[in-house]
Amino acid sequence: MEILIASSVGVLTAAGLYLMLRAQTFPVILGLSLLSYAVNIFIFAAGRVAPGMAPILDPAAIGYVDPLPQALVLTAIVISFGMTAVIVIMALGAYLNSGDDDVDAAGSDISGGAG
Amino acid sequence: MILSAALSFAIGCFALALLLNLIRLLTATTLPDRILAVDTMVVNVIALIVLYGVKSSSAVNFEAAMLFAMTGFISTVAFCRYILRGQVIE
Amino acid sequence: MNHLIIAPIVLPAVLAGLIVLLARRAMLAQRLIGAVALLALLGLSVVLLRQSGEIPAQAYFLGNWPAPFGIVLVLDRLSALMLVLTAGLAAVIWAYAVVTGWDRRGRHFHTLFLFQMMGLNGAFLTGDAFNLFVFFEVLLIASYGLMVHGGGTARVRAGVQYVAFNLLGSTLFLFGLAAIYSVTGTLNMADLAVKLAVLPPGDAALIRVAFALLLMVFAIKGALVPLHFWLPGTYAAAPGPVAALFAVMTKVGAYAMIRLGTLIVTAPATEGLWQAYLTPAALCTMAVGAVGVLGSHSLPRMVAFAGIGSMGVVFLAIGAGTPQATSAALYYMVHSTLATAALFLLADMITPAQGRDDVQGRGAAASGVMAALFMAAAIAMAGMPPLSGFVAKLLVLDALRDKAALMWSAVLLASLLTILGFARTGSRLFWKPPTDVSPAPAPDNPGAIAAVVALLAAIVGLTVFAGPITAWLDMTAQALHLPTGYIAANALPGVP
Amino acid sequence: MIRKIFPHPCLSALLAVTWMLLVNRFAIGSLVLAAVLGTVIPLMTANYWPGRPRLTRPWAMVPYVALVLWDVILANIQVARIILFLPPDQIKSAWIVVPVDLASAEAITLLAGTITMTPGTLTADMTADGRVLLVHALHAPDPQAVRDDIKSRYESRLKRIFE
Amino acid sequence: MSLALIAALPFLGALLAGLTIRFGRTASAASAFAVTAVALGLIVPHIPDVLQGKAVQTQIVWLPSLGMNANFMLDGLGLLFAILILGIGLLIILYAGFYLSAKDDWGRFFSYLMLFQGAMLGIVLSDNILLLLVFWELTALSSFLLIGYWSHLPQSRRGARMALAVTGSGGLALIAGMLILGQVAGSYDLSVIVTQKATIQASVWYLPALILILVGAFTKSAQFPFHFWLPHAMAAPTPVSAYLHSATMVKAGLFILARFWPVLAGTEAWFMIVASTGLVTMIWGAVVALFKHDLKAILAYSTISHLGLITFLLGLGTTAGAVAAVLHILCHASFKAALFMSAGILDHAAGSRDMRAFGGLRRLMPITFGLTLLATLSMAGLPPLNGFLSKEMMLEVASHTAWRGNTWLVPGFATFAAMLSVGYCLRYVAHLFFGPVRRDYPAPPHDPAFGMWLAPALLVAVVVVMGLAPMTIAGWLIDSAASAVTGTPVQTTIKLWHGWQNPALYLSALAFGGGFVILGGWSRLSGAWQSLPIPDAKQAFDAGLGALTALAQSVTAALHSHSFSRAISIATVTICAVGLLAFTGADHSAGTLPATPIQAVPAALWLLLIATLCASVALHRDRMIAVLLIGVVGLIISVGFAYLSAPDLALTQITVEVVTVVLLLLALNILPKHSGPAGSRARHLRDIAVAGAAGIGAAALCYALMLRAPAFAPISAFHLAQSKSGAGGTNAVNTIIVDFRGYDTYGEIIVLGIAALLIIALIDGLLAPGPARDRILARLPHANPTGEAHPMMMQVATRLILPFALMIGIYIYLRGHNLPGGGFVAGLVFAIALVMQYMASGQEWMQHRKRLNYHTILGAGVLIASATGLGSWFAGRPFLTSNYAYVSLPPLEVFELATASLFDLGVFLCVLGAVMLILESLSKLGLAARKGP
Amino acid sequence: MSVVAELVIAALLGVGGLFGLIGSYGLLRLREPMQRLHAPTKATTVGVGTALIASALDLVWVTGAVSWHEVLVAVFLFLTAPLTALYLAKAHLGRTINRNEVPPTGTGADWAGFEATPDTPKP
Ligand code: NA
Ligand code: NA
Repeated sequence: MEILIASSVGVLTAAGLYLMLRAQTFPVILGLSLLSYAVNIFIFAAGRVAPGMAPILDPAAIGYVDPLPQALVLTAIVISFGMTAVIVIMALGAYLNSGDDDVDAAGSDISGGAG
Repeated sequence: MILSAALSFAIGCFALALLLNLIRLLTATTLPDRILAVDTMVVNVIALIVLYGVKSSSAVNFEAAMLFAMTGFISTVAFCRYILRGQVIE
Repeated sequence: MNHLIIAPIVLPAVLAGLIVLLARRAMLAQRLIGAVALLALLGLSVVLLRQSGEIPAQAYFLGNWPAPFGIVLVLDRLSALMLVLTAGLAAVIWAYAVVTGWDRRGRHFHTLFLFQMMGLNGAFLTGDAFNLFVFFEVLLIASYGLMVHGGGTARVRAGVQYVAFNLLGSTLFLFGLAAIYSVTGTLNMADLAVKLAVLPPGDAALIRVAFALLLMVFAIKGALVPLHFWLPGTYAAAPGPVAALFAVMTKVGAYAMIRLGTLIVTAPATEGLWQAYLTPAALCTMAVGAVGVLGSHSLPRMVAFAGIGSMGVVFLAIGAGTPQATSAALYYMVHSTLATAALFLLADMITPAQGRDDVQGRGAAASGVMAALFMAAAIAMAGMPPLSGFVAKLLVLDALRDKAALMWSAVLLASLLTILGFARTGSRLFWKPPTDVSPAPAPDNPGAIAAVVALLAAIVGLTVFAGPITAWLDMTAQALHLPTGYIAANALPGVP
Repeated sequence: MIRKIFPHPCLSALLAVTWMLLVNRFAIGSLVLAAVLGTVIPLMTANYWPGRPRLTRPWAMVPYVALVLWDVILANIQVARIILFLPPDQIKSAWIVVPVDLASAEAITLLAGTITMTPGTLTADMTADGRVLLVHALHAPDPQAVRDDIKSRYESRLKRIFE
Repeated sequence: MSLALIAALPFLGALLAGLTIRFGRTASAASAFAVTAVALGLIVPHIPDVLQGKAVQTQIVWLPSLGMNANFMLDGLGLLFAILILGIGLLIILYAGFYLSAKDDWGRFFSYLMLFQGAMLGIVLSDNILLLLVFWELTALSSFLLIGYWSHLPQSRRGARMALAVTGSGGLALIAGMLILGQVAGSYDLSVIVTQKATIQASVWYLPALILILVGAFTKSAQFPFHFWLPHAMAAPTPVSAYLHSATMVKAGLFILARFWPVLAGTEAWFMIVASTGLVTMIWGAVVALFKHDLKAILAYSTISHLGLITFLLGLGTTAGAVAAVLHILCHASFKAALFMSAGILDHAAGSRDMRAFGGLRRLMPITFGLTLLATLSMAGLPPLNGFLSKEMMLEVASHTAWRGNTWLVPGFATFAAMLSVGYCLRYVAHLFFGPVRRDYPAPPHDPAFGMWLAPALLVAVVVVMGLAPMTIAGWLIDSAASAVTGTPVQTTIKLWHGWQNPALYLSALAFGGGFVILGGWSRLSGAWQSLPIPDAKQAFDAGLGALTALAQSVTAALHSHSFSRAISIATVTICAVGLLAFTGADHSAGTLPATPIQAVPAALWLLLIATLCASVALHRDRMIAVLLIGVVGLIISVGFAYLSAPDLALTQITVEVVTVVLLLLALNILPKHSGPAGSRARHLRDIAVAGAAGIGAAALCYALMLRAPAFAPISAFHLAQSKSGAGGTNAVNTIIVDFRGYDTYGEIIVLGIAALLIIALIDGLLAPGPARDRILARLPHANPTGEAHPMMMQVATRLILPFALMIGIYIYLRGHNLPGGGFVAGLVFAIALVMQYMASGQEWMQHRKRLNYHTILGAGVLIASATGLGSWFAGRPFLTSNYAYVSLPPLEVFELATASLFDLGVFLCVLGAVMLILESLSKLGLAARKGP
Repeated sequence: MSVVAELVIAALLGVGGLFGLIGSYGLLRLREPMQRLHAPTKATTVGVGTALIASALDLVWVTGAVSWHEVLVAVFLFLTAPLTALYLAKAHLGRTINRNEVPPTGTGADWAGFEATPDTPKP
């Protein structure tokens, strides 16, 4: 089980980064989404997981899933939603302003400067 | 005994169904077909959640099932609207 | 409990909420609320600064939950210092934005500005590692908004990179925090220090990875090479006053490094962990900054690189890890924040329309007053006497005397390149006769000039009162390096 | 007045019942809340539901639903058989045009939905006014029969409920 | 009067000069003059003490922890320099009053001049070497301003920058040297340092400190090979040249040599470096001076030569050498300042500084001729002028000096230098004033007004009188200065005639004879000189600096090419490397927790996830498919959360997912539908490697953590224990969110709110006139929208679905505290329900029926959350302290009222408002595109 | 739990699983896009519905309390399935099916899915 979760985190991270490295607006956004999935699972897993635990207080429970990482993941999900929305609109703005979908090479650095 | 066998059978069926959906999703040639595959996937997932609830005798995931149904519906409509109209909200 | 501690966070949030609710379209009301907020924040920060000198550290237990179970705010000298720096800087920059009309060039400037204050203050006050993340996000998202305030192709495109890079940083932050929680079972920073001291050796490697990740996060915020690539484009493209406010944003990274670094530095597992990476990276940062100052074609970019270079010096001092070096780092931080901000405001005034073009070849674009102000700010930034840059540089050099040969030559060479760069730009900007394509110099805006003068006055004050200020900072640094007061304020169960 | 407080009384009742089902536990408090929600939510959403559909025989709904459910079960087996055993080239799909005599939008929608839920057929489109439905049949060697079946089995019953 | 005040006076003068310009040019000059005079006058009362060998001190604490204090000291050396600075300063101001034209900005000029004066005075009065450094760098800055005074001239700007570059770098070396010195001596106070000779010279840091300090001194004093900046500084107005580049600033380096003479001199290294450099500079400066044509260039190179002379004398490390050096400092200041002023007069009167344009001015400008002649002859070392005294002393000292056992080398070179000096002096006078009167002067030559020649005349008077009565005029000053330099009381006898047995006399005569020979053969020598391939230092410097700048530019551009993907790659690799290093730096014990056995369903989900991820990477270029696949990924993760008993996460994940999908689709409608190929095969491989490394790192860390038993009981044990009794809820996740860590949630909803505002602002900006708006309007609508916008069936169905969806939202909100759910999910459910309604009926339709503005909802959410938090203040509790009570209200059963629920309501409103604002404004953008221009 | 009840639930579960599988299988097997639309909208829905009923019954027999949540989920799925199908069919009609294959309405009006929307000029 642990190996499944860990490898999922790894593949999500790798896929997210690979998409980010495409350096075009939309893949970057999707890559960031994947990264945020990866980290959400990672946080959750950091509380050590086991199926069959009780999520709600219950006298009959044999044990609980650590609630704190879950709360942290919830916070992280919300924040990353806000951030995704922002970068989506920014990407739109960049595309509409420049007509260019690339995130790379936003304007050249090299210009004359003699005198 | 027979119940748990039937349960395992049902869970296996829906899990297999999910994999079939995935194959459909990846091999489809048209967008509506892919959306259909995902929509079916959501329904199968709901089944899985429900069956897992039976298995673990817990009712805690029924809200999740409810929301899966709701969100699955809405994203399918959104995807179709995107294909048809471009603008999801007009 | 001292409710004033939460005020720097809630006050801007409530006032910003009020603007959204009531004054969305009324610029005058927005400005009025903004003025009230910034003055109140300045006053609050000063009061808290005075209090921080009386008690080593005061905790504010949010929700009345004991530490480490709830979230704690901790006011100590360091956080108070950052509050005052932020509030002072923000007040000046806000005034600048109002008198220059920057606040009218897009929607929600005042709201975003207040939320930015909330984020910064929250980050400086929190005693909880995850809460630090949350307030990093608050200040970042507000900064995204401010960065693209006013729109424009270059700005928005740079904005995408800025946001994407920082989102990567935020993700990394979460990885690090989760790993820390997984190993130690706590998020409270003081509790972390206590638990790290008795961490089983078998966990050492994992906790080191976790803190190494956090170091990288703070390095991104602080523009430590090679994680600085987001900064030049962002700062150069941001509206002038926003870039000036961002001068304090890189310091958030440095602040977090000092705050957490001094708490974990004595633990066996993490001893010397950050320092090992900081020193070489800081040397590179200084080099990249200095070379960038000499090699930039536009004024805002040049200032951005000067800012990177100054962060290099700060990180070098933090990396030394002694109380004296920390004190020097703090002085340098305050100084470079003010100097960077002043230069960004000047850059905004000098190249108001197309700040991103090659302004150096264009010839005199500004008046004598501007030239004088620019010169003063550049002197401060380059670390030349008689302004605080020189004092700061001496303090850092003195603190780094154990490795004098390398450190001193690095710092001094970087200074030289910076001086050359500013001299080159300054002489071209202000001395070269105007050419046909030069825009007519913009008429001086007395309010804007007053804002720059205020920052320079603070720099002068920092110089003249260097004695008492450094004495205060020395005490701050000592408290940081022996954080018993900080830990005691958290009243952790089972910890004396 | 009452019309204002309860723009859609049936909806209100339905909501209250649903609330009780959601809470899944009978208590006075829940009932009070159900009543409150049954009142408030239709008020909140009244703007989004202009007009009030006329239900002349609401009780006729019950047998109709039962009929549909039964058809769903029966015909599903049929579809399963087609999927499993009928060679794909022998499946004779057909487009069927179904003119509709229903007046209210709610009734037409219900008919269209029923057609989709009952196996073998699926409402694919309709005219803008809803007077003609475009139905796709999975395997209909005799399209005419399918149309007649739809009209007699479902449309007539809906007509009775709504008109 | 306090020394600090005296040191501060010129700065006050700088301010005054800048302010009084409002009252006219004269007022500005007069204020500068007056302040200088006052400062000089204030020095006078201290003279008796200084002459008695008592140093006058003023101490002001500034930065004690660093040892940097405003400590001032006036001793003999300081006095000599102070008198030079202020005395010549007075004359320069006087002269400048006539030299400057009406077009010049007098206020700026005198401000800068006084700024410089203050810096210079500060150097010589500093007791604290850190303070000295402050003033030192200030002289560099003020001279930068003064050289660049005529900023419209490119040579001024370049000269200023060059001076700053050279002296600035020297200054940095000096800082390092001084710091080392201070560290070794244990104090930064001169008065302490000078007592530490033995310690300092025994330290291993002696040589580095010495070299660094010498670099500082040599750059400032234009010693070979750092001399090249000085001729280019001549672009400055002549009064500046006279003041800075002959009398004062260039002597600052010599001042440093003299200041640290007691502790640094006397070693082999000192002698070898300082004396040799001085000698070489002396000769090189004289050679170049001989062949220059520009008056100021000649004077500049002669200054270099004379500075070399003084350096040489100080380098000897003997008392006699020190005395000679001090004497020559004074002499050189007097005749060289006079010469610069006369050069300025010539420039003014005859309109050129090119020697070849002159000749025969003897009769046309008799006063100038007289002054120049006397000053030049003094420079040549002709008795009875003061230059003779010091040159004689130099030759005397040189004749006793052996260089590595060689007894003729130093005297020989010294005499040779003296000969060259005589040569250029004779040429200077001869070529300017003698010969036939010409007809082609650039302007009709004439003597200047009285005021303009008054200042040089006074200096020439000093030259003459001091030569005749050296002891009376300057003996006291030389003695006290030399005493201060050597640290021992010195009683010199300076006289014109030392008797026939004095070897210097013969050397001097030899020099004069040689000088005349040089004058005679000048044209031939000049021809030979011009044909020599002498590298031009200025060109080399320019090329060097240019290359440095170009290098900086290309390095900066190459490093920061805006390449986002490269930045991300570098960051990722760095992070992975640092993480790995951190891991290997300490022990790690493998985890001991038993691994949970893998079951079929999670395995199937895992397979599904991995396959979908691979597909989404492989197919990502079709963006719509990518969104679909990412949606599936989110779905699987939600199921995973549900499976792992985290229903709250599952609910949140799935609801956020659908909103995100809608958001992405809205954006994709405007963005390109396909991604272009990103780069070469090599780049793909690189990206795969980078991403793969990060993935492996993340997976490994995750795996290691999961199997490792926690070292301490996690704080969540408290949360579980207190959830019901302390926070009044059975859903610990929810009680953490709204209570234990409600403050995090507070921050989180603020983030969401800011996101909404930011997006509104951005979209507003995009719809404002500009390229973005043009592009939106010019954009073709969606390929071809088909069908009706709002199918009737959907419209009707949503009438029924909406109320139920809202009720589910309310249900989820209400139960959140005890069961999975809560304000956040509820807000999203509401938002999703509204989105459904928007999709069914369209924005316009909704606009007319919307009851509440989303802005209002958002603002209310923030305020309610804040107010709930603040409410606890009234109970004397900290922000966000919750309270709950069980309320009994018959006939209802007992139910719970918790303030945390109110906070959750704030969360709910915030989420709803923010999400709807975001989606609404984004769809506005798309509709604008649809409507077209 | 009575054997009968167990058998009933087991049967429901088996049938539900089968229908779910058949629906997804049909998605792969059927050739034409419109045919594929039939499989999941029905078979799968029935499959899930059956599973839900089984779950509800199971809870009744295990705990004795009636659970209506399953019913609500099922109702929701039944309510939305026709809409999903309609939209997917429209997507096919609009994007993948040649309009000649579709019979005319027989009245003057065209199918809504083929109507040009008045506010949008077709390029
Ligand atoms: Na900065
Ligand atoms: Na900075």
